[in-house]
Amino acid sequence: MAKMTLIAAINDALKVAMRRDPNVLVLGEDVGVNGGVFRATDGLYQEFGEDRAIDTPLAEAGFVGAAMGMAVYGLKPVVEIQFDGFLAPAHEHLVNHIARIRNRSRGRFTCPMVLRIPSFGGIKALEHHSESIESWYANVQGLKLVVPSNPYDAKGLLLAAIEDPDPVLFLEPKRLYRAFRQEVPEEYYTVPLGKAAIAREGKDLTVLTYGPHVQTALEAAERAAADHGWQTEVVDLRSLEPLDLDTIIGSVKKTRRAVVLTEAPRTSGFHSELIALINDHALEYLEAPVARVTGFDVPMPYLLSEDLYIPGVERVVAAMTEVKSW
Amino acid sequence: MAKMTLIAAINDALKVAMRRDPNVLVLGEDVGVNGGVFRATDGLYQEFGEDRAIDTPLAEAGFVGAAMGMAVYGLKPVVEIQFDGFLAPAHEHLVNHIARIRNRSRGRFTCPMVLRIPSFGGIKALEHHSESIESWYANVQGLKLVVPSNPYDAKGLLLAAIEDPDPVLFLEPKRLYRAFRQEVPEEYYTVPLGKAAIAREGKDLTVLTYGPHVQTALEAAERAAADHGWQTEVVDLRSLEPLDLDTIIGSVKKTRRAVVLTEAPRTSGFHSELIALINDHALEYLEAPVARVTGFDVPMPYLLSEDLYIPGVERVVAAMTEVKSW
Amino acid sequence: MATIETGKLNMENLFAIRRVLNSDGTLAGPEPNLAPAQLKEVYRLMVYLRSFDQRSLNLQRQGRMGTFAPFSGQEACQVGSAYLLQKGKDWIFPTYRDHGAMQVLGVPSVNVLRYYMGDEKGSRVPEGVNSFPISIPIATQLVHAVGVAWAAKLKKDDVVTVGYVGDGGTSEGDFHEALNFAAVFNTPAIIFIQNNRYAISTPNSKQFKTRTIAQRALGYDIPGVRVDGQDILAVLAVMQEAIDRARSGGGPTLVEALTFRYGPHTTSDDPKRYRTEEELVEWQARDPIERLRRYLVAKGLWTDQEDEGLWSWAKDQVAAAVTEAESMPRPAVDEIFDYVYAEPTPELVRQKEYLKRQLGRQGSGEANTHG
Amino acid sequence: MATIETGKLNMENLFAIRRVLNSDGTLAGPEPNLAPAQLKEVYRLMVYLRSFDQRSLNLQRQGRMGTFAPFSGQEACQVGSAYLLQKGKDWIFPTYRDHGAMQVLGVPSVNVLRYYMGDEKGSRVPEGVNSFPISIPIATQLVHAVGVAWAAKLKKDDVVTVGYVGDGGTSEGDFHEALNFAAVFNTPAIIFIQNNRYAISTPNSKQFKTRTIAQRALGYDIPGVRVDGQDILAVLAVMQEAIDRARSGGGPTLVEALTFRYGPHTTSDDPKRYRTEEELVEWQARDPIERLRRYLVAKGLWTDQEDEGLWSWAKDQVAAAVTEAESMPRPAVDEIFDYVYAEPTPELVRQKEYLKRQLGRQGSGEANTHG
Ligand SMILES: Cc1ncc(C[n+]2csc(CCOP(=O)(O)OP(=O)(O)O)c2C)c(N)n1
Ligand SMILES: Cc1ncc(C[n+]2csc(CCOP(=O)(O)OP(=O)(O)O)c2C)c(N)n1
Ligand SMILES: [Mg+2]
Ligand SMILES: [Mg+2]
Repeated sequence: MAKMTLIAAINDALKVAMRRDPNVLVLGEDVGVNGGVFRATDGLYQEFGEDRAIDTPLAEAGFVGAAMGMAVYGLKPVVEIQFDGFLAPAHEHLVNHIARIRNRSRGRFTCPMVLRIPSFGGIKALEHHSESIESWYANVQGLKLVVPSNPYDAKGLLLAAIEDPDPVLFLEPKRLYRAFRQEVPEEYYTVPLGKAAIAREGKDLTVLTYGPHVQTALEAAERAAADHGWQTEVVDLRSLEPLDLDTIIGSVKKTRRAVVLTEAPRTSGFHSELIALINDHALEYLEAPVARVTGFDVPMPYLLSEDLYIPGVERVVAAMTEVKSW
Repeated sequence: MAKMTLIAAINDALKVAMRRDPNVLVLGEDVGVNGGVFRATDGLYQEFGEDRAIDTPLAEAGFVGAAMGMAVYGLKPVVEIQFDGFLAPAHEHLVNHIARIRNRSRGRFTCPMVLRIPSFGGIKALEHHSESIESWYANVQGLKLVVPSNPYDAKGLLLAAIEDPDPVLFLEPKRLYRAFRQEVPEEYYTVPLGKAAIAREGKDLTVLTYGPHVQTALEAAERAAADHGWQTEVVDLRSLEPLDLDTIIGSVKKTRRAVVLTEAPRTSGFHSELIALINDHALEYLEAPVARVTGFDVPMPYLLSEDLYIPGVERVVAAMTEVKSW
Repeated sequence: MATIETGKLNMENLFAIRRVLNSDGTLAGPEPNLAPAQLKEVYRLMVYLRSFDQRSLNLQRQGRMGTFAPFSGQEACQVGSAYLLQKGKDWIFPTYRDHGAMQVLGVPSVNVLRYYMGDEKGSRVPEGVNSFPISIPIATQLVHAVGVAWAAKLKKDDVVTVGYVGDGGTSEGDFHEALNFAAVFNTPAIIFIQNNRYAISTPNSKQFKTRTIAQRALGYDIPGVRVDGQDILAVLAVMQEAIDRARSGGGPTLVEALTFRYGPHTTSDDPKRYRTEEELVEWQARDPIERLRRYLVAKGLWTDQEDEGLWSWAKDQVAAAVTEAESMPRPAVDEIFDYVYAEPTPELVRQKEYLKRQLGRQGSGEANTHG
Repeated sequence: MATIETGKLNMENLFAIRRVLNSDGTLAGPEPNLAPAQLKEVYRLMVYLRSFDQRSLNLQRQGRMGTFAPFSGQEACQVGSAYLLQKGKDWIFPTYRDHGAMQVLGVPSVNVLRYYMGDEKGSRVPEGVNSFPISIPIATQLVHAVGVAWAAKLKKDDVVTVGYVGDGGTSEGDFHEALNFAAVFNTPAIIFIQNNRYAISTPNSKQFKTRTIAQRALGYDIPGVRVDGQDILAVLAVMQEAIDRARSGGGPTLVEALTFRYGPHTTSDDPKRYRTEEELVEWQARDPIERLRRYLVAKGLWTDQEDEGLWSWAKDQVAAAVTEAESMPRPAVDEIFDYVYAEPTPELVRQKEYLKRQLGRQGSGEANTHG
């Protein structure tokens, strides 16, 4: 075991995957010689050569669509989208082809590929570098949607995504890339897609969240415990599609009070679906309306105002207080 | 007053708008000489000439992005996207520029334009011609989202959208284009964006819906009245962004039972937001969980199976029964 | 000054139209090096496809099929672009109008019929037939064609791919991105443009400013060529060169075939709104089937009886396919759920159960009886 | 055969690099027809921009500004592409690296500084200055440049627009769509490519197969030209022709300026990972500012004292702008809500109230104190 940052764990996962399967390759903008703008693919070009760590021309529709062709032909492309805001040019290939080729061809053609997408805010970057796109793609069928929250899961989930027979959007919490280290096995292991994790156990209320927000939720839980003695259960969804409904509903039925936490724009966000699922499966258990802590219905602000947008611990604690004091 | 179909009302709205404002023009694929594949722009080329009814090259990013430039410069482009599935190539311009130019420039540049998009299923068309995309764009800020359900509203809402200072996605229920006629004034009038309509009054339960599904809801309400004597209130949202929360919550508080009806894929759909809003503002009034009648989490099936996907009257009545018999 | 010099280039000469047969079937140049058997084979294929296309149009008019995109008039392109490919090895990436090429490569007519009747199983091409399903989003399939060619190259397979696109499709960004990737990675992908002069109602003159599309090749430093798309022998000659180039590591080729669709864009279209009867008649006079027939007859390879026989054989073949297609059962309810993922998610299982309960309640199930 | 002939074209000759001054400042051709005042003016602008760029880099290093994209080395392109435009009439569509051209057109330095400090108000350019805000999504702004040019043409305004893009940006579909629309509708839009040889780390050789980008113009039947991007007099000459052509109804021009960025792609980039020191030194020897200085001195239009004076003036000017920028207040909380729509929706009003309540509770508001 070695202590790794989240970005190191991703880099390690890619190396492990490429060593065990010659069909795995990475492609995208600056992923080769430069090792990626976040260095996620650092060293791959040197170890695996230019045919497996491929610098492409600057055209997302081009390399995402071409990667689909590669996947159908039998390769296992792991595409890096440089930043969340730049998936947009490939939107058509994603929703009209990659998500559909299996269904369209009734299983004759499949598209096992992974799109790694540094996502969400928190690094004070320029516009289009801090987006929350999960709400759209959770509504697109045929894609899986995975969001790790720590180095161990990042490696295990990425390896599971590469193994998966279907296309996976792998949303990486960029603000956690170098935030902390964790013990991560050097060998191959997977964390199954579709299983949530109880990041913290509790009986008084539940926070449903994922990715970078898990850290915020844990801090808020600490504070709530210290200030109010509340035992908060934090559910780290890890994968939004497939979704671990049993764990979600189980926790809500246990605590009877829930907060959903994301930084996606509020209207029609994935958090809305979580509330709808609670409505469908556990409404009668609720002691209070589910509180949602989300981003606002505005474009992610430039860096001086970024912290106004991203839900911080205070906003989460306020929501906890709401559901507890209803 | 003349009796018009929905498509005739849209054609009429375009003519009225173009006659009163020389800056209004239509552009897109086959909207000129051919009058559009649904004939929505029929006669515009003849009356207003090739500079105001413009046949563009086959490139959605190109003409949607160019239309944004036109709008910023002071024209009022009304773009036709030939079918819902073909907005995808313009997704980047829509979410990264059209929706943001006002906010990005702090009001210096604005983008008053309308994208007319024949939407939803029901005409047994080929793949990509029957999509429900509202769930994605309701999560995109800076865009307005309007969905008429009848000829009178179609004309009034389209004229209001053309008048609006912000970009509007105008989702036309293509299966209603020629489904029925309605009295529609020949002159200029608008139906305000952001105001829902009570399509049918009732006290026993509420159906929240929009666009083509309003017809389904009304039929279901008839049947429920006949079979069970239930008085169903049908709320036609008309505009999803801005949304008429007061009417929605008012109706739910009155009936205490609600069904949300769309044909969008179920997971993370706009209907989920409606449920979340009820959770936020009226949970304690509910006698039963909100029932959602939606499309399935599958790509819209080819025509032989289309009816399996689109919620019919039976599915709506079944949901009504659920919320009534809870 | 550069900006002036470039204007001097005469692209129509630079990309002179390749032709082997004149409209009347006489030789425009040297004899093609195709065996009589091959000449008859491609003739047979064109006749079969014409019959298939016409019958399909009728089926749609009779309400026995959904919206249909006919290719009549473009048979030389459909057959010529796919005939020389190695079945089970090379790949094609068709549009809604290339179901002729699909059948040439080995996709059964029944698949095409079921597709247009509205059954996804039609898009499930048999194992061993390397045709992508019909792609409707314009020009997207070109990028897939380059991706598969690229993958094959990386795997050291000497596979060739053909991506189909229309004149209108060349305006999409994907056309550019596909050509650029093909050029940069020197992939064995052939971009085959059928320039039938219209994109639905939009004529070439509103689609691009240039007199040729082939000249776009100059912007990528790849070979480009224009060919008479009504002359199957010319299309075959051009494809042979492109396929040889691709297979031998020479990379991509951009082919512009000049052709015309006799019918509507699709069965929902009315061509009278945007093109003249004269134009149609003019093109029918260059009919690819009639042209080759005359050549074969002149060479003493073909007789009128044989021709009659072939047309009625084709009619019967198509009829048999139609019977088979119409005898197939409606898609089962499960089908719409079972292919979204390799393993249906728990949520999809719940949704399928719900729908089946519903249909049960509704007896025969209002939903899936019509259509 | 067409496919061979086209190979014969020598694009590097066809699109010979336009040059007025040699690297050493001596004349490569005829005297430019620019008044001494203009020559000094563009020199002054380049010096100012170099100072601005260098100071901005330092601010970022000191944590007083966010991620910054420097253009040092590309001043001849920045000034030469915008200098001849009519302020208040013509439009530019800059990328993150074209804040030099923005300032030449009249965007205050303070706006650029505030933008990179993370304040949207920086993107609110003053009325009368027709510069779009910086566009980060690659190549998208070209389509907007064509759209505005098209609108102006429809309104009979003799406006010219300039869309900026880099070598990497030419690979995006939008590059193709913009050129095709510009050609088909003959819009007065100039597509100005700064080919600085790299897209972040990706060299031209991995971006496209051709030896020039200008030759893409052949695919659209529009004028294309290559110019020495380190020679401002050449850039001015080429832009004068393109502007005259556009304004007189002659339509679009594709300009490829060969240049080089001395610094990193942005302050988060480390060029040592993908380019050699030699390459940098080689390009610095062609420095656009030094080149023009030598020419001015040789012509007796410029002295060393004047030069020293200019550099210190520039330093002071920039310092003043920085002081002003840093003295500006943080954006108010309301700002992030008030410009999404002309009228905030009821939902946005609720969200703003919620946030203000929250910040109130949190006292000074943890949120908006740092950064
Ligand atoms: C991205 C996209 N936009 C629009 C359409 C609608 N559409 C279908 S076919 C067509 C015209 C295609 O013309 P062309 O490329 O010349 O091919 P042809 O139909 O003539 O064979 C259009 C606009 C589509 N299928 N995909
Ligand atoms: C659509 C999109 N994809 C990716 C990026 C990330 N990105 C920013 S700059 C850049 C390279 C641009 O290179 P080039 O076009 O040559 O311009 P230069 O930076 O050299 O001036 C990339 C890939 C982006 N901004 N937009
Ligand atoms: Mg065509
Ligand atoms: Mg560059």
